[in-house]
Amino acid sequence: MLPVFILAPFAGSLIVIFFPSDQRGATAWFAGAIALVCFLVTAGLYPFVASGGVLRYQLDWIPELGLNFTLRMDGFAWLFSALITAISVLVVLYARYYMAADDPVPRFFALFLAFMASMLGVVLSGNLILLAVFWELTSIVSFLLIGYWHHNAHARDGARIALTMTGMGGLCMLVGLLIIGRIVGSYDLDVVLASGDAIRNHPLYLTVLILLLLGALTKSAQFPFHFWLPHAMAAPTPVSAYLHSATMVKAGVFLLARLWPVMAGTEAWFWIVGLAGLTTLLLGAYFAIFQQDLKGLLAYSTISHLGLITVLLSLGSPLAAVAAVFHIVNHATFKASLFMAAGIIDHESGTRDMRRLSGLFHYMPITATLAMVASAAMAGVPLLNGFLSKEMFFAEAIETHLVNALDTMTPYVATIASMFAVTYSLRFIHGVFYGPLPKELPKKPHEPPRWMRAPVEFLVLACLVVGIIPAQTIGPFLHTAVVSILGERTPQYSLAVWHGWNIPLIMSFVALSGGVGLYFLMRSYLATSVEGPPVFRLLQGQRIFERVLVTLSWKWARSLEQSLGTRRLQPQMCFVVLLALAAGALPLLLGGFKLPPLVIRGIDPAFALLWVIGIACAVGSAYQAKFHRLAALVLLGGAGLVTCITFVWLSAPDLAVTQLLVEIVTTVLILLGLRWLPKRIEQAEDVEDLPLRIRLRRLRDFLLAILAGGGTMLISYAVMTRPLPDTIASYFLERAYTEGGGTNVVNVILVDFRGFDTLGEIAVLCIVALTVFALLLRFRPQADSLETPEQQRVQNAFDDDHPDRAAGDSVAEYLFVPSVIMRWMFPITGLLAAYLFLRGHDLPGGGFAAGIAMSIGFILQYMSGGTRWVEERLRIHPLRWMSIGLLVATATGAGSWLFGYPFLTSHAQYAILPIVGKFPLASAILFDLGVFSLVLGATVLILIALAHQSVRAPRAHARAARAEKEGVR
Amino acid sequence: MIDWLHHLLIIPILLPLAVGAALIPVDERNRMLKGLFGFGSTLIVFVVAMILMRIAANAGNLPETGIYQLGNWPAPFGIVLVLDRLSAMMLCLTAGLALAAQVYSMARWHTAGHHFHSLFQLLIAGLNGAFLTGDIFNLFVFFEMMLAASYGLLLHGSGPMRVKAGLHYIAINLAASSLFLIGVSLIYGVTGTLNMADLATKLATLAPQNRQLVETGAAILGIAFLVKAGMWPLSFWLPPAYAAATPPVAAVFAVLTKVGIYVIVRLHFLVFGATAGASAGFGQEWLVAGGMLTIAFGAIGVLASQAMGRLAGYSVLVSSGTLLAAIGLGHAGMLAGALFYLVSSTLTISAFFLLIELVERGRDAGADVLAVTMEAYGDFDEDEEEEEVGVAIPGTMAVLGLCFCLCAVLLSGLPPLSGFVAKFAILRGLFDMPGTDLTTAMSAADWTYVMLLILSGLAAMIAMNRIGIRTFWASIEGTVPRVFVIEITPVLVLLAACIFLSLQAGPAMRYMQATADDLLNPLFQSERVLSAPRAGGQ
Amino acid sequence: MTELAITWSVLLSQVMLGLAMACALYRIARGPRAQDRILALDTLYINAMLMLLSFGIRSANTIYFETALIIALIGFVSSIAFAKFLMRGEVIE
Amino acid sequence: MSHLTGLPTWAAFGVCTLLLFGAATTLIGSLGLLRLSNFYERLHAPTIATSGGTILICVASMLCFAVLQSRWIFHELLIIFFVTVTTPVTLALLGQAALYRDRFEERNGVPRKPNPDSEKGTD
Amino acid sequence: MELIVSVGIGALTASGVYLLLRPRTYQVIIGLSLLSYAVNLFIFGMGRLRVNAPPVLDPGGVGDLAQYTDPVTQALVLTAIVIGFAMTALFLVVLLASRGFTGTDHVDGREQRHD
Amino acid sequence: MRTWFPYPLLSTALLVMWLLLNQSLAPGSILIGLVLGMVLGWVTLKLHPARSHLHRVGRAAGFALEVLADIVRSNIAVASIILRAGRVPANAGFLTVDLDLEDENALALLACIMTATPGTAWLEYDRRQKTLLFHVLDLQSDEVWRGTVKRYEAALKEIFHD
Repeated sequence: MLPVFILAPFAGSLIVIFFPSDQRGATAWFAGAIALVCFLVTAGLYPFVASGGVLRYQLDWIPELGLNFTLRMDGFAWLFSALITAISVLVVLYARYYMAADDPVPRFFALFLAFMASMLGVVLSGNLILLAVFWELTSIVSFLLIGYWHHNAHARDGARIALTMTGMGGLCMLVGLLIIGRIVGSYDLDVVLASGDAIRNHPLYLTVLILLLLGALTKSAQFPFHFWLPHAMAAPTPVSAYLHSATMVKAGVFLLARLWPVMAGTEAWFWIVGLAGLTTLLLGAYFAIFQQDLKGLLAYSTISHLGLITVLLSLGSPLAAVAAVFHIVNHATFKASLFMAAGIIDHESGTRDMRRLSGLFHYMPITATLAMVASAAMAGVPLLNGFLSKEMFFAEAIETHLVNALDTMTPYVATIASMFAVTYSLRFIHGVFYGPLPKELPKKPHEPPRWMRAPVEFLVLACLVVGIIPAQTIGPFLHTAVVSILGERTPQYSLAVWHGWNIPLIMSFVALSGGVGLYFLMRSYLATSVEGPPVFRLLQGQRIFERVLVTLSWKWARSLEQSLGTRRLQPQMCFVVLLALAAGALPLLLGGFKLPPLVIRGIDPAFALLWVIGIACAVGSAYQAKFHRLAALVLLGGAGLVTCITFVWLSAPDLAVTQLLVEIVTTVLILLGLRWLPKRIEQAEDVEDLPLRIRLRRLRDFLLAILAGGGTMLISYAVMTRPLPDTIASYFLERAYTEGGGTNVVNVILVDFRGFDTLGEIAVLCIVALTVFALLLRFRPQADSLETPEQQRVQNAFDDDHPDRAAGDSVAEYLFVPSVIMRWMFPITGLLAAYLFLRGHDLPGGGFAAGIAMSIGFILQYMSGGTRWVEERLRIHPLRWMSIGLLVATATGAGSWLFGYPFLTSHAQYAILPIVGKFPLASAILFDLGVFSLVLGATVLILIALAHQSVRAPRAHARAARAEKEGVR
Repeated sequence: MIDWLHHLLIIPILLPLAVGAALIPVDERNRMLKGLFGFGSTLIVFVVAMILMRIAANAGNLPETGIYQLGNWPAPFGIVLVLDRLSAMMLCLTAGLALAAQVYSMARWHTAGHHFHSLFQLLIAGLNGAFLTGDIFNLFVFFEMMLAASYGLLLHGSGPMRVKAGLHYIAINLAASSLFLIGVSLIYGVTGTLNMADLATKLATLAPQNRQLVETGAAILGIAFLVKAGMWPLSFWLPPAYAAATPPVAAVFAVLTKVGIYVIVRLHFLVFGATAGASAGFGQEWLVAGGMLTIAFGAIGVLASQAMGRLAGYSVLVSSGTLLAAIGLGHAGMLAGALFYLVSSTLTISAFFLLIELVERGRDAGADVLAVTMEAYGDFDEDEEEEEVGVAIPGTMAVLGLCFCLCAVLLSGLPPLSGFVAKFAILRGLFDMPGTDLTTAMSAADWTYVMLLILSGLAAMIAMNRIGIRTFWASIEGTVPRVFVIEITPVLVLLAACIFLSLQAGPAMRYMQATADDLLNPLFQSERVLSAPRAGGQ
Repeated sequence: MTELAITWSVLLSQVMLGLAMACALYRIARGPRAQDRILALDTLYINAMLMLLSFGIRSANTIYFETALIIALIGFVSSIAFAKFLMRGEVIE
Repeated sequence: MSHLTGLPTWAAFGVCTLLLFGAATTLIGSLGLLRLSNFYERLHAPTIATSGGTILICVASMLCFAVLQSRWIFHELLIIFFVTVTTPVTLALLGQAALYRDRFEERNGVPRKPNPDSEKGTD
Repeated sequence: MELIVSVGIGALTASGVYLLLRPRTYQVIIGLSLLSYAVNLFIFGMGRLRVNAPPVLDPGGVGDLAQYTDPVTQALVLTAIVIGFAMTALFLVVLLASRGFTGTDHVDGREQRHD
Repeated sequence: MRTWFPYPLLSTALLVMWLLLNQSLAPGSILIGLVLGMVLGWVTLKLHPARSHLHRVGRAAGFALEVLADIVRSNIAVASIILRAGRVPANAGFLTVDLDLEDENALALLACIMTATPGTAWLEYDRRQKTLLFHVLDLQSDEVWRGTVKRYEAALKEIFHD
């Protein structure tokens, strides 16, 4: 039966949201029906619960982690369920009339039902974590409910503060619950409840306690977390009535009560909970007096009453716990009715400001009467339920629980707070309903519709009945609840109106008379004063909280983000280098690594000379890169050349060939790009003139560079002078010819042993080419590099100035002889590419080298003839080549599937062809063909896409100029 | 039949590769066609990934099914693909995200530039390759493939923001790639192998000096991965780049950082696991420190973000930090939770990235600035006329709002969705460490981690709350955005996946637990890779 | 004897070629004008090619020939790219 | 260098001489880069390397391998041929670029572009 | 031999890293190229250096394996060269695009006051 | 034949190059060389390089020797100039010469020869006025250098017969 409590409202919520928004009645009926069903089910379950049974339901969620969907209903949970469901039925009924016709009610009721479900979940959870889940759900849904009228700034702020506070508390509570789970070894509530001693004696008890209290106290709006609650009043009144009577805020005290057997009774508990409770009790009541907003008054009164319950729970005596539970119920009844009454007043008169309201008894006598009874219950007037629980509270307050100052103070504080309660209750009644007839109300007040008042009537009746014959009405239910909390510790108590003349009665009397007196003393002040209590008015919790939140979560966060982070590249690079240095150095330093001895013997002078040149190139390139770009590029070429010779020297011709080819293409590429960079003229840069910061930065970078260079040097030296371990290379050497079918082991590795790498690598090339192509299609050169280069302009001008020269003669002449040679080079590079390709498997070369070589042939044509010239003659489809290349390579690899082998299994054989003779027929050749095609396509595409910018730019330039001219006209 | 299943393992790499290649020459005017083919390919990959996950969950640990020897060369000589629960899970996740992003892109974003679908397919191929490969150099190749495609996709649509962010992104990652190469080659130079499993077996037997060199290599390699994973202070490029990317691209990028994490998980547990001798647990404390700093920085960034895109970017950091620290703390119980968190947070952030653009479509930029400044100075219009009649929310906004709420709940780890389950699982793993006494079993680092986890959730809650209120509740002059069904559906599907994950948390967690157990048993794993038989019975 | 002679003469010629490269480098570094640098780069390429040939002789292996051939065949491409850049301001029009 | 021991003395002598002369020629050519005073003069320097140096060293290489492998090896001819063919492209382009730049900046006393107007104008 | 190569690697790395940390995009791309040379040599060096070892098998027979150079690192370098080339091209185009959009060749897309 | 080999000379040259590269005269190599020559010939056709016809191949051989001798001579001359450069100021200068040569390929060849002989550098050829501007390192007498160029030109004209 238990899942009904959760499922029905949630499902109802999902259904209701799809109701048309003008169907206020139907929506309310539906929601009400669901609430009613829940209530009836609760009622039906009473006999079982009353007999001491505990209803359980369990559904596996994450059994491994001990988190299950466990529902559990004992007396206490039952009492709460009954309260929640009953009040929700009433609130739905009330809201049906309260909500305006234009309000999007489906959303309201959907959220309402969801909230009810979450709240039921909290009280019915049989698993601590599940409880936390529902706990946070109530926070989230209440956020949406409070912000229902989200076009109002107050509603938004109220909702946000509520969520921030309760959510924060909930997260802390979760940690507390997790620790409890760890201590106990289970999250199951029964197990937890049975292991109170283990928890209380655990060293982490205080941590757990504080974390749990952070959850409970924020939720219950206890000092100093109380301030979210008055702001939550921005919600529609039915929501307030619901949230502040039976649910939400009660969740906090529910948790305290639920875990009371486990957590209570220690000194820490007493101090923390008691102090928070007492402060809240007093301050809440005091603040309530000075509110001008009806709902504000009720809100602070709620805070105060919750403080009262908290104090009761803090005392640690079973009898106090009984009183707490009792007061929970009582408070729910009178507070719900009061909120509804306030809502009616607001609804009918158009304002909630008590300075403007008076004499409403005249217009709405029934409502007034009802409100008066409920207020009296709130004030603790005898014969009403509030009185009973308050008497119990007084009785407990004067008992001595622990000998300390707090305990001594309790009765006095209780009396004073009670006095304040009388004052604000009286103010609520007297100020609003009596006095002169109101003037200038937005609406002319009258009695509300019959059924809008019905819930209030019902609740007030309950106050009365319980107040008069408690033992017969609430008694059994209360007993069931109390037994389920206290078990064997359940004390003897009597629910009676009259306990004889005793101290509590005197305290009540003092409070009553004092409160009445206080009200009449302050009456005139309150009638005109501004909102909020004197002195404390300046100390607005919400304001402070907002400020703190804004400071912490916005201002500080922003400045922290800016100081901890950066959006500039250089510092980021710096960090990468630094961390890499640290990562490289630390293991060696910490491990006490010993550097290998320096071996100077056997140095080839020519090689040394070569590297002197290489290093000079590298350093020179670094030095020149800022102002002499061309020089830097030339020097870079030099460094590349030295690298290439080194590869040859160290027996790696394949690398040398590839490096060389790539080098050439890269140079052309960067030169193509150089045209679009801004002119950079060397300023007379005097090092002395530079600010210190710059010089320091350069020094730092220089040092980092030296460290990085030194580091790689040392590591590479250390590894290179070490004997070669048993590597996988020997496997390749053994099998390259016999199984891979090629004598060039490097190439066999590339196309066979590790062909998959090559496939990935050409895919990278393909991707980059596509990216470059796509990006350049959207390329917008900067205005100053848009026009043709200066040289061309001068040369074109020269041609134009001389009548016998056609445009473009200069360039034609310039390239006349070179282009003849360059044109003939095209077939020759083609042949070279074919040569490199075909010999690849046995000798240095291969598809990649061939592809690059061929693409250089193409570039040569572009350089000699220009883009248009070439493209008029050769139809180039680099995209197609790339696609085909990649597909051929993939398909070759997949071909081995046909023979039942894994991808890329190569089949190598030397076929004997007529005339040609022995010919290598490895499937790897086909793979290499794919590589060739792709590399050719990609390289050509990249270079040509860049080259095309020069053709596009003048057009763009002309367009821009034309547009400008038209704009001027 | 067995054979067919066997080749299935490479489909997630090959199919996108082939489709991506085939789509290149197709005219850009047929974008829809390209998109459909791309979608079909991803769908197949997704199905295959599902099947693989089933295989991995049931019989995946047999060398006959989970190991694919490319070119029929046995490990450690050839390249092998290794299927286990972790890689299968990552494949599924990637394919799922990719599907969503792809559908989303077809509404409008794929028209922002050329070759979107090809690049997208190639990105998937790269990602899947990185997840499957068991060879560190091959990992480099796939890393580069994935990165190259991500560069292309980040720049998709061009524009100053993207290009600026892209420049930083590319520069940093190129530097990181150099580190990657140095690290890999150093490891090879000392151990003579490139296969991860083989490395794991070799490490224990190395001489101390050699082992230190391997550690150096691994540490340098680690920096390369951490750059990708977004650890502070290597991650400043990330939020701008992710915020600048087009939404479908950003959605897939959410999984990109996870590749870094994935590799760290892989190598950390395989190579520096229990069998590593003196190197066991190498670098853990650094991961913990870095991870925590990353969480803190991410959370601060989340709070400080004005724009949702940046917020999402910082959320990525939070998620990375959480995972890094969880890995570093190295408690066996946490690992399963961390893996669950990985999946959940990736799905969430993806959904959020997709959602952001839809939400922001109808917004007025000026109103934003005003709202921000008002908030910054704590000013509120106290005297605003209160009108206590609700305003109906247009259907589109309602759906967007709902999605946003779900995202907020997921990001901040609030119950009941998977974000919460994940955090709970991590925390529970942390608290449930062996050791009789909780106070001594947990170190200061553990407690700090707990605190950061909670605080980061709180930061996300506050920030999402703030931005959500500003967007959905306080928008002064917003027009209802035009949203296509194929744009909102992916968001809903991703969020539904999160919800599903929350509901099915039990089975999911069992899977994660099994995954974690696999990871913690490196010996078994390397045995499995190295003993796989060759096809053709050799 | 022959071995020694060959060893030394190869070494000597390599050193000479190295010095030749150094001369080219000097011109690259000093300029003064861009065309000087490019001219020197071209020289550097040729010198490197000769160095490779001498290395081929030294190691008695023809496998290094291709590298030299490639320099001879397409090494000039980068030089003319530079030259064209100087003359026309862009490499491909 | 064990492979080279297979060379007969006469061949070794020839190879050495050719090689040394080739390298020396190249060095002289490159020295020209240092010692010649302006760009146009320096333009001649590399041609020594491309013609003299290349030919000598290539012949040395041919001789060496022809003797070593006992068959005619001519592929160095390709190098000679290609170097000869490609050098003018570079040098002519560079020379022209220099000419242009110098004319533009009016320095180094370069001849002006033969102006068609001035000649044809008298017709 | 090892000494020279490692010094060379160190110098290339240092120059490359210094340029990586500079503010102009062109400096960065030159730096990346230098760094990639250094990395290629580094990878190559990890297979140990061998002068005059035949890199190509004799089809007749494998013979002594120890006389060959390590082909694995060479294969790795080849892959690295290709990828490095691709990335240089990409970075170049991106820096051009950045320059086109922002009007400056500063890496951050806007001029700082100094550098 | 023309359809198969649009540039017979080119195809032959490619075949020779292929054989030299492969260092083999095996039928297989020749076949592949022929095929490549053919295919590359077709591709080259698209670029329309100017055709030339060689006549008098024997004259060409003689001319080649002549040039070779010039190269050797000028190598020595230039080398001595460089070595003396410190002491003796170089006597360099620009020269122009009118050329009648029309054939593009012949002109290119002339450029190659002039560049290959150190001491002369081909600088600028004005196609309209058919004048060549070249630079000479050792400008002893204008006429001698002009004569040399004219000599080459005459030989080339003979060979190419235009």
